[in-house]
Amino acid sequence: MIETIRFWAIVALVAFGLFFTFVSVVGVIRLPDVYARSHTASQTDTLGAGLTLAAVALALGWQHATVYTVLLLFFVFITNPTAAHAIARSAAESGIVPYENTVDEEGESP
Amino acid sequence: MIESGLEILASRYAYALMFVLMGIGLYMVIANENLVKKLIGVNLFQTAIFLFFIAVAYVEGGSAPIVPAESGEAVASPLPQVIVLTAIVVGIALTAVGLALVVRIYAEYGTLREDTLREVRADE
Amino acid sequence: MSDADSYGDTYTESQVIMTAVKIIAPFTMTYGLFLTFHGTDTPGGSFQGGTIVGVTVLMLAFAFGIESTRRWIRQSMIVGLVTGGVVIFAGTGVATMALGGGFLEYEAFVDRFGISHYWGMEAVEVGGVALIVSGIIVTLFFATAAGFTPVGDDADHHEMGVGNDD
Amino acid sequence: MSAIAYSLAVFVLLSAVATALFRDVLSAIVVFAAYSLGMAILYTYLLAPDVAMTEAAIGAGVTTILLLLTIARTTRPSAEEVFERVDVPAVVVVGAFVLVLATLLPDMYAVGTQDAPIWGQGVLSETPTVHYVQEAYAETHAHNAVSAVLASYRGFDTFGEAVVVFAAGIAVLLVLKREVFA
Repeated sequence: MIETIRFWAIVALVAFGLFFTFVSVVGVIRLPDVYARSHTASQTDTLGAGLTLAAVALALGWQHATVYTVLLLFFVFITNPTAAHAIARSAAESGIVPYENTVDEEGESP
Repeated sequence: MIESGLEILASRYAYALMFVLMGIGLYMVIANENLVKKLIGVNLFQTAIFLFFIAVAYVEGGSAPIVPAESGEAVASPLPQVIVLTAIVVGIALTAVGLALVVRIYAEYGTLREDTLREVRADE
Repeated sequence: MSDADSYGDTYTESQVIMTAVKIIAPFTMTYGLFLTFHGTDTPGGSFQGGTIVGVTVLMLAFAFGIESTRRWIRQSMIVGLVTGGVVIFAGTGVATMALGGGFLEYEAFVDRFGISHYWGMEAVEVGGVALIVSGIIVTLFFATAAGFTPVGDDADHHEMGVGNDD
Repeated sequence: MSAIAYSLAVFVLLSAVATALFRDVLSAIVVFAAYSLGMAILYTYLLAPDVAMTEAAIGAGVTTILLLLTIARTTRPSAEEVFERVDVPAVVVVGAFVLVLATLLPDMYAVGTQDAPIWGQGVLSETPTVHYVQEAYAETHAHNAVSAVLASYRGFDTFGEAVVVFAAGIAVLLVLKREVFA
């Protein structure tokens, strides 16, 4: 019973991780400017890698490697938003103007 | 003929990759005009050689060279790995000297492009 | 000080990055030291450990500004690290020769002091290579960050060099 | 089994091609960092964790930082087009070079086989590799054979490498005409 739940939890976590990675890949290709792209690219690291690492930790069970995986998860959650922040900030400081959609009204506001 | 060729490629993929990467590194050194990109090419060439050493040390189904291994377990060869380990650190030192020379060249001539550099030096 | 504005210009303080680096830096430092000291038993060693310790300083420099990190670390400390590493490495080799072995033949230590072969290796790894590598990584970073500023007699020298070419 | 190795090889190859072709130096540097990281994973797959750690820290970390600092100190040419024009004569020369090397491929031992001379097959029975793998722990009491070879068996070589690194640090300071870092 508990094994079945664990199995499906792993499958669901990997599926969600792949889904977020896929979405962010589409976003990096489709979105217009550096701010939107860095926003969507940081999804790969935090949610994509995070959920996949959680699945790995669950699949490994109780052993040494699980501790490393959880630590890795922790560092991924700290460093990647910081990196995304640094990219967006340096883009702002080098004077890149956010893209504004002049065609329809629902363009994102910077 | 083609099948045996493919089989050779599949079983020796690391060496094939090394040859192609060496080619790309060489291309960057020859064809790219920017000196920084030339240095990246040198680095790429270097990593191709490292890959060769590591592939030589690899043993199928073995484990990393932590000895004594469990009985009957194959272990990758430590010797090429040591050579690569030191070579990487020497490689970064070499790259840094190259970059310092690039910085000096820019300070003296105001350009990093090889063709412009030739013209500037010819004018002097 | 003219060099302060030469590379202080690209740095702006960021609360987010500084906090994140404050959290991460102790971990990377510990990991680097772990790799250095534990390198004989697990994957890792002085080259990797020294690099990671050096990279920690680079990370601090990115978060808190290259100029202020350079002042905080101090010139003499980096020079001491690098030259000290070379001296310890060479000294270990000379010590084994003085005890009647070859250069870096640790069996001489085993015979004389009864300590394991292992400790000679640790002396070379921790005292030699790790210090050199971490010091050199920091040196290369600060030297490249400072760049080349032709001033005063340098400019004259440059003129002279051009004149000689003609 | 080696699907991982093949996909990593393709990734490494693609990022190397992208590094060669990007006109913007900054893009080339970023792709080169990805290349180094892919290479580090490939090394891990090929059972060299020590080398992989060094490559990840130095290749993807320090090299990238030094390259970035250099283009910050010098210049970054503005790029109108994304890719460089392919230099056809250079491609011909490099292609000939790679083809000549590729003729060696059938004569090489398959990756991961233990038939190669390094493992003490054929006329060589006592190779350095066999000796290190079998005797390293008994002789040096170090579990990590790489560290044992690095610091003990090849200590003199490592001393030379360390001094080369030291000399490179001095050389950088000399080239930049600096006695201090300021």
